[in-house]
Amino acid sequence: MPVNMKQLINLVEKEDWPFTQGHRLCPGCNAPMVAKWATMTAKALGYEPVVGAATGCLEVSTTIYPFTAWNIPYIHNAFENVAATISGAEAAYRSLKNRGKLKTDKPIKFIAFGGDGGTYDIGLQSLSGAVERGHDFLYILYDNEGYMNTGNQRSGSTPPGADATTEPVGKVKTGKVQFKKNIVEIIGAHENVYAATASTSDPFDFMAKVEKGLKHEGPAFIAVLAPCVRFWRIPESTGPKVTKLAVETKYWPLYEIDRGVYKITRKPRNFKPIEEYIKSIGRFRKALQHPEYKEMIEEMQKYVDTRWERLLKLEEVTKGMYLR
Amino acid sequence: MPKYDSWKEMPIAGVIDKPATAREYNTGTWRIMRPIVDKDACINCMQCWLYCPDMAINGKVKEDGKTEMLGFDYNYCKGCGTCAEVCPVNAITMKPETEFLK
Amino acid sequence: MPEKYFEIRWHGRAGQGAKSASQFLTEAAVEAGKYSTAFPEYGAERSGAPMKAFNRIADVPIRIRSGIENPDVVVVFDDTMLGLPDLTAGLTEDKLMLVNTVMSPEEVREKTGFKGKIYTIPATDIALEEIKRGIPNTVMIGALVKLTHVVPLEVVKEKVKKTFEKKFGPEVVEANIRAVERGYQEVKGDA
Amino acid sequence: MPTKLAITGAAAVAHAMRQINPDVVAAYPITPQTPIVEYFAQFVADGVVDTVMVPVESEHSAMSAVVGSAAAGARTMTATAANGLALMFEIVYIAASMRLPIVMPIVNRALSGPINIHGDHSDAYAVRDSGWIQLFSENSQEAYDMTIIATKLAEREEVLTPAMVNLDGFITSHGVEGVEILDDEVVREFVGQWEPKYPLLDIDNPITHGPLDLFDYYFEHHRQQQEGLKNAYKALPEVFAEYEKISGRKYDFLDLYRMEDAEYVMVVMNSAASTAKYVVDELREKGIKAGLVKPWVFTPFPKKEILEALDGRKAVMVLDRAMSFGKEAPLYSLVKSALYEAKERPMMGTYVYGLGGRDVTPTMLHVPFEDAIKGELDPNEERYLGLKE
Repeated sequence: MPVNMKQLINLVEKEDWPFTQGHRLCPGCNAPMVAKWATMTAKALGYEPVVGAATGCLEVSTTIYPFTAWNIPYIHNAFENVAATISGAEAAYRSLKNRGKLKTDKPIKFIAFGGDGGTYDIGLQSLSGAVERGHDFLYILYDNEGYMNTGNQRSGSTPPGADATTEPVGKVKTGKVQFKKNIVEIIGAHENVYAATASTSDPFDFMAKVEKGLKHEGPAFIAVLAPCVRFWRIPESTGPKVTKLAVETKYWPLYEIDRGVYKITRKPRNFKPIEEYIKSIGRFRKALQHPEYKEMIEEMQKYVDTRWERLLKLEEVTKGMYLR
Repeated sequence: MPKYDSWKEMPIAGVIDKPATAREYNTGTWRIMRPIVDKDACINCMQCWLYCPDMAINGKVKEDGKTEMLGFDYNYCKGCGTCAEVCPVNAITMKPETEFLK
Repeated sequence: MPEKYFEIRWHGRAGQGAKSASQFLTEAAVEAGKYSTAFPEYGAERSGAPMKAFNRIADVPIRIRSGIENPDVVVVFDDTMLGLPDLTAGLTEDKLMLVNTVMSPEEVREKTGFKGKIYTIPATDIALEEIKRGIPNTVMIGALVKLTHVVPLEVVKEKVKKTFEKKFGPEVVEANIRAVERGYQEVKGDA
Repeated sequence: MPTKLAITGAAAVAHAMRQINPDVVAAYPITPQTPIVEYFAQFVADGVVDTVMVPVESEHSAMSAVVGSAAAGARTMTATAANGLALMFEIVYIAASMRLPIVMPIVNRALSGPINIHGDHSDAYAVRDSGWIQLFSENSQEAYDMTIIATKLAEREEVLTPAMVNLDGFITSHGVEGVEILDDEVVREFVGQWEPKYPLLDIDNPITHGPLDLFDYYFEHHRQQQEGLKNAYKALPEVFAEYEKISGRKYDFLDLYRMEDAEYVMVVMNSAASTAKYVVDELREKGIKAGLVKPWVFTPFPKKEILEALDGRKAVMVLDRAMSFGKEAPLYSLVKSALYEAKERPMMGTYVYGLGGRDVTPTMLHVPFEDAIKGELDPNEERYLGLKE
């Protein structure tokens, strides 16, 4: 049974929020939603979450010395190494437990949070290494498609045409031209892993995946589309609304790769054109004014259609074929 | 939250040796729009509670097993309006803080 | 002057076991209550490239950590290397050279031009007969011990036993002890 | 009873690690440190130790993982060399700032480039300001001893500072010599158990490690780090004395060799000091009052001890196995600075030697003494031993 609302409210009433008030993320930021849902789920399932964070908005704004918004053990080391850091903590847990040096018998679960910069780009090696080694941890990527902590620089996750200060839209350029790196398939290809996408528009789908990830003995990875309201140039209140559109336009399909087995977890009945999604986000406004961007949107539409068809086929082909 | 006057008093390593100390920092002061709930319209579905990025909405499970939305914690609410946006019955409205200056 | 160390320089091809032989000798020397160091000269060599290894043995702690320029003994693991000028570098006429070869000492002298004492031993052949593998190490050590007395023969045999017993069992130990003994007995010189 | 084994320096360090019995080792191989990791991995594979070994995919992750592990409350070790240390660099600082008593043998090797795998001290100097304790060892015995000493020192509550144990690449790490290995129980009792102050895994007392530390407190935390190093300086004689009790081997900040009446003093670290001792003996035979100072401890730098050892000598020649491009060589500049307060300042000379593993012969080490005896030292001229001039 996946966690439900009552369980979560009961948990907070009884044990307090694992991730608490007073953090200094922007109003309407989607990152704290991800942190809150993930840690609550772990707690509601009876686990003791120990959290690691990569340098980024979530880290900077929740632990401004001497203030911490974490009600559970937390560690930050650097930008590119949260997976390695948490793999060390997990190794310590196994060792101390074996040697009878732990003060608790409660089951500890390790959760690492990273933004897209710390995951797609500078932290990819560390993440790949930790996943390959099979540490028992859940890595949660809050993907806001850019280095938002430092003011909207481009990342390997930034979509084509999204204005970014290090690859801006200009007179002769429509901004970034590369599509997003397919991070879930990259991590999913490690095979011993539970990997999934999620969206802030669908907390229960996300929390069900958190549960699967925590219960999977070994590494798990969830990429959550989590807008930065500020640099996406969208109204503060509309993060989840926009990510809903991302799902409905196939821009961000919700699926999982469980040890090689594909499963689409949400199949919208009617799809909307990707242009609708792009037009809902201010970050694309400049590119949209560019005559050449029209072609890019068409390409993106083709891409998301093909990817969706591919996912459906992968779901069919891989059914029951667990690799590990 | 202790305010340290000397390096000799502080825990070493930058460790924050107590949990959840951020509660002593009131982010409610950032707010320019205030959410107001119409409890008659509210169906206590708790979507606002679930989404609130600042854990600034209180809720409980009543003895009859039903959930109840208990209002806002204005010490922390930054006024982003996500609660109003996700409310399925439009029971939450955002009002300018200036209206509450008295 | 400070105490002089007894210095050995080994020449072989990477992978032939000269480094292991030099290490074994130091292990035996330490076992015999002496001070000793063994260290190879590393480049980026792959199997087959000429390489060097060194030993110092003394009754006092070994201080010098540099490579050996004026050895008391040069040990050559592979007679195909005999033309190399490195072999005789710094080796004065009052010192000696030990070569693993089926050639006679005279032939070695011809190839190397070395005027000091030359000793030969067909260590690879003996190893093939005794150990059934062409690893000349233990034969060479037997020969070296005969010529230099740096470590007592008994200690070497004891060390062979310790080294090979656990990993390879009594048959290998016996074969290697025979190899040491034959090296000791069959080494021959021209002077 | 201690046993004498003829083993490499790498094996000696691995044996120390085995006896220290860390909870976690996370490491990545790099020449010439590799055999340390290999020996230790074999101990794990054979069940000789039940340490959890994390075979990471890079040195960066090695240092990151040991930070995670030590913060979790586990006794944690790693080892590296040169370019590996350079790749760790960012996290090396973080480990010190997080006050995690990680012990890390460094098998000293030249920092590229061009690439070179042999011994010099450019790697150790590169992290001299990182906040780690830095111990140096002349040979395999000292590398073994220092690894055990470092563990005890780093974990002391008033110290809580990570420690590096330096040994020269190949010369020490791959050379075989006799090393006296203490009994396992003796070492285990000596290092005891580490009681971490802020273990991350204490879920009943949740704490935050590694917060954002801005201008209002960062300075104070660094002042605390400085105190940790000062405390290490104070604790070292005590730890050395305790170690002497179990081993019979006496350590100090400085290894003073034939220094009682020495007039011409060479200052040099690690394995070259061994050859230099031989040279000092040779000079003494000739009636020259030569002596040697070998720092065992580089950080915290034993400034006072250096001053005491060198004040009033005729000449001091400092040898560095690295260059500081555009500046005076690291050890030289520190020794020179220590002598600012000397009552009778000696003549000074600065020599760079042995870069990229260039062999250091007795002949070479005679040169600085000869220069000094001839009165030809120049404190402002960096000279090179064994360079193709």
